[in-house]
Amino acid sequence: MSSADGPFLVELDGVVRDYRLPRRWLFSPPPVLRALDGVSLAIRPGESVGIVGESGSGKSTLARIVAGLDRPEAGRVRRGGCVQMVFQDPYGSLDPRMRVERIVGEALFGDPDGRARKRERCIDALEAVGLSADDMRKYPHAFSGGQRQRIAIARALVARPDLVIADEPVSALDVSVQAQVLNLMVDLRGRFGMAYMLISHDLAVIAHLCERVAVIHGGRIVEEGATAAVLASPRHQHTRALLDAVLPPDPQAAREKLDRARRS
Amino acid sequence: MILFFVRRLFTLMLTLLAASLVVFIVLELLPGDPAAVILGINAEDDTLAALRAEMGLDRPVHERYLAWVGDLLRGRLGRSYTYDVPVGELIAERLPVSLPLAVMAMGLATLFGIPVGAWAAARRGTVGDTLVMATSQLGVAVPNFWFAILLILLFSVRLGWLPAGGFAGYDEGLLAGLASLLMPAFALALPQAAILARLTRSAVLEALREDYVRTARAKGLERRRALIRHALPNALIPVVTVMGLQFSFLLAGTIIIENVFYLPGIGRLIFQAIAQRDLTTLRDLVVLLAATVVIVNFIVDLLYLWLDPRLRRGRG
Amino acid sequence: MALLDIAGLTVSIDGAAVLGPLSFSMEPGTSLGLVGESGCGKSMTALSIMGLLPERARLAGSIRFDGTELAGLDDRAHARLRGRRMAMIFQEPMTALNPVRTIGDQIAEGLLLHGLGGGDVSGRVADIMARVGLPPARFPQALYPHQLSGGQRQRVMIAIALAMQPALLIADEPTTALDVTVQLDILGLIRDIARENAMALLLITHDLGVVAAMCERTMVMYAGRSVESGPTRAVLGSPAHPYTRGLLDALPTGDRIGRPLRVIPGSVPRAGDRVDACAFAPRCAIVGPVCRERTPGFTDLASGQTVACHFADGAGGTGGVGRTGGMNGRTG
Amino acid sequence: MRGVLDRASGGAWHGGLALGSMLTFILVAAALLSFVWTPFPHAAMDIRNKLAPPDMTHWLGTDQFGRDVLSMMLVGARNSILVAVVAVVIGAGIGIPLGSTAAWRGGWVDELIMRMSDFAFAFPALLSAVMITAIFGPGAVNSIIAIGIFNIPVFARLTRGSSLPVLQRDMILAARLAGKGGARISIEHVLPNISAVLIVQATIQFALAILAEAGLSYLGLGTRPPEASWGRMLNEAQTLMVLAPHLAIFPGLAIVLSVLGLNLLGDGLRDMLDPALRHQGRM
Repeated sequence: MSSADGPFLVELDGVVRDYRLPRRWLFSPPPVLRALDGVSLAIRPGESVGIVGESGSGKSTLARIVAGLDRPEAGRVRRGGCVQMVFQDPYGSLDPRMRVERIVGEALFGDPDGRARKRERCIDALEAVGLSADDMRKYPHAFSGGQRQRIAIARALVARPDLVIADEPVSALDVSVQAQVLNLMVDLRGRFGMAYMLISHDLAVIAHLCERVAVIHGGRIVEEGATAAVLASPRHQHTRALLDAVLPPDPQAAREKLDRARRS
Repeated sequence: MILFFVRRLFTLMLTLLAASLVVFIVLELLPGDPAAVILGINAEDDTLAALRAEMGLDRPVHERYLAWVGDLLRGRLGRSYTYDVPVGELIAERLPVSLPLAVMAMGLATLFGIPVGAWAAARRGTVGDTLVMATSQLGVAVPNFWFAILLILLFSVRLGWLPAGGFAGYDEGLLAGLASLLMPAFALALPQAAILARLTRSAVLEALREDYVRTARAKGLERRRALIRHALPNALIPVVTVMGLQFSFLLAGTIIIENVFYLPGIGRLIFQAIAQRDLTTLRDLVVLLAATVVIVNFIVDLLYLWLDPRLRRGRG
Repeated sequence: MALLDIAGLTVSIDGAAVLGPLSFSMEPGTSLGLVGESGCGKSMTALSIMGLLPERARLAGSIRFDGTELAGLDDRAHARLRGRRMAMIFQEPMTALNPVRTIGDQIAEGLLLHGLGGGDVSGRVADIMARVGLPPARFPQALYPHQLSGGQRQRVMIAIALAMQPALLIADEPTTALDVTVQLDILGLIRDIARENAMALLLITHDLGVVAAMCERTMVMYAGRSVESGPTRAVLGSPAHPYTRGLLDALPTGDRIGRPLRVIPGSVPRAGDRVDACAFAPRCAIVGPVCRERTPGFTDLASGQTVACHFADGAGGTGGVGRTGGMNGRTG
Repeated sequence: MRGVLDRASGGAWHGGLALGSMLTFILVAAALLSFVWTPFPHAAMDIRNKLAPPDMTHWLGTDQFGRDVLSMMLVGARNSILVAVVAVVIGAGIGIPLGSTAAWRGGWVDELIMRMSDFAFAFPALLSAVMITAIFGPGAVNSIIAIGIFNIPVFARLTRGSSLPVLQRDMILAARLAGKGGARISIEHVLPNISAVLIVQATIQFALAILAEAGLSYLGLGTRPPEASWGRMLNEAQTLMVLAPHLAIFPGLAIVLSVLGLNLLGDGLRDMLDPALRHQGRM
């Protein structure tokens, strides 16, 4: 399950994805919403790339295309390795009718390993995210939001992925639990060496985990580069707007930001 | 918005076309030769053949179907075997019974069901609510024909206030005619009113959980006013859907109820057409009923537009 | 006299305590931020004041607003104050407006209800809409909510609240559901409107940056109680409670890339799991035996903070010189 | 106060569930009992004893042929259950796969299945049942088919409607990512999550099927003699209403109590299986 030929794990070239909306007149062509408009992006093995954008920017569509859950209208997608996902909502992403063992084991569907071996791998994955073998028999409702997100990460981990796509993995969690999950993600990368594609609206979260960031706006990548550089000297107007919108927990600085925004 | 209309009209046509096709094919499958039914078992072979030719039964199936649909579209209905009169006349004769019956039943169901359901929702958990819910639970469970029998036992047999059956006609005034439809309409309306009451109650309770009701209350509306002005208009959307479906149940119910009360209506006509294998009549009636249901559902769609601005697309 | 004075407020649902005991007060025209994570009782506090608690909830204690005791007030009397003297903006602009009524109608409703429109309700609505950034030329009153974006709907919500010029404006996570680039516009609008009309602002949020920008005073809540309150500058600048400190430390900031964040272990307790002890004890870094035996009282610090921690006196190195206050220590 | 809270939060339904289970149990027990014991053979006539009011020998009286009403009603219960069970099995067996397919595939498959069910709804169900029995002849088997066919769109629509929100959840993406196909995902993820709704609907359709069977038999299109049927008993009772009202009362009561029991059971199950519905109303 190592990365395939070429230096890139995933390579997107000029990817376009349209969604057809209901037509407004009987014979008029249906209006088209262009979710992705010529996106090119490449992720190397072991690299962490952040995708930042607001709702409707196309970031979730991008995630699905990279994961192979959706096909582009135009452009090329090359994938060389196992891709797994972690989702935003720790309640909707785990089937409430399944025990943890089946939930985590689902990612091994189609894997040639035997039953006992699969079970061992599930336990390993659960232990890697800080849960225990005892939790295998429980249902999701027995866990808190943060623990559920750990289960979701274990599910992604068990298939030994080369790339984990995390779509807003902490935005539904309590502030005090967010840091636990972010730390876990950093820790797992150190131990298993997989690449991350982290999707978020929160630049601070991305800055914490990713060395490279792409800013997506209106279906296009408007700025891309090393995270530190982009944060320090944003070039695109939208990146600046995103940075300006972050309010620091410091009354003086936060008020000045708000005042500036009111005047402009 | 216009698109919405056109689409609905299109599906409406398609449904009617499919309905006519199904009715035609199904009745084609019916064992027995209509000509033989008319002439009886002892008919000579050549008279049979002559009648078959006259009725067009010797033509290929698709030709007969097209001829029938063509006639229907021009408003020409067939001729009843058993009564030997045009089906149109039969219907015209019976409509003054069935139409007021259906309208009265639907009206009664609506006038009772919706206000009672909203009332119960407003008083959720009180004795009144529990009583309404228990009564409606019973109302849903009572077969309308049995309820009709009970009504006859009470009001005709015991009290002698209303006729036990039959239709007096409108010769002695509109009221006298409607009086003989009163019990049948009640019997038809009971289960529908019960269903509407339950549905309205749960739809209102559901709407009460919505954020906008809390917004309204935050503005200073009391519980009851928020219920009437904000929850109810939204709750009516699912209620209207069900009313459209109920109309079709109501039509079916008239077949039974008109039989219980010996009312000379469309429902009884259908029943007799089946019993007497009167194909032309049956075929035309079923398509007409299907058309009525489809048109009522179209009206329901129009009501949607009125109730739910989200369907009126576009700004302004 | 205080505009709002809450004393010993508790709320329970089906016998399980979900809020309190809680005490605080607000002067007219001031701003207070309620901060905390999910389930800590922020929204319950707002709904208690508004009289919009779920039917099954039971309220005890005292809420004095504008000289009127709200606890135990019947719905009719409470409704006369709601909208007129106190208004509320909710989190979800997509669901908080009635989908089948026009926005003009929904803004006017409160005016008509409280008899405030004067002769020209429609003109008044147009004025209010212009004030919240929905100019009549582009936003006719006949629009329906589904024809507006999330930010525009939140402006309508603000217009509804503003219409009757209440003395108290409660905003419950008003920008959480919005995009970050819209957030500043909406926050600024709320702040300016509260200032211009001398309204007291009670802002509920989980975002420390939002309180920092918006509120003079801050109250941090955990498991249904206040753990720390005081001037925002002091609470965020030199947090005295280990929970407040933990929240600030857990925020990912750009200057700590790659290094582990300091975490608060464990998770927020579920409502009803509360015991007579410090609720934060299981997750606390400086926990001692006393924390599991008694609920801490309030300690007033020289910096103006009031802290509910057994180790508030110097233990956290915040520099505040403490004196011990009573169980019912107030802030305000 | 505890009592008031209970009632407001659905406590009253537990009473409903108990009553519903009891009535349903009685219905099933009566049907089973009829296989091994009835007070009299249900088709045995005793002309000398005709139209007898309820007494110690004939607990519920006799009809115009002197047949024992109670015996006929016990056998009628068996008949009602049989018709209803098979009709619901037909409706659910075909409707649930259709609805699942429509929800999963979307597009024209969805459109086609839903238009077909619209179409089935456009025909008044009972009218169509009347037509089917008219064509294929009256009898229990034909009324089962007729009622079953009209259960199909009910289950198809319900399955589709409740599947769609489940399919929107991220757990479905996770399953697709693991390489699972539509049918497998429907069976493993979607159906278990909507089973509560389907079970509740099944009890309601069961009740409706009993009503429909009674209606058809009342019109003389359902179960044929000598099998006993509550609907036909009512038909025969109507002409004798003045002479022997008991003939009209008891079979009707049997229908009402059976349908009531099943509906209460359905409502109770819904409240029990769906915690979200337990606490209705925010105000």
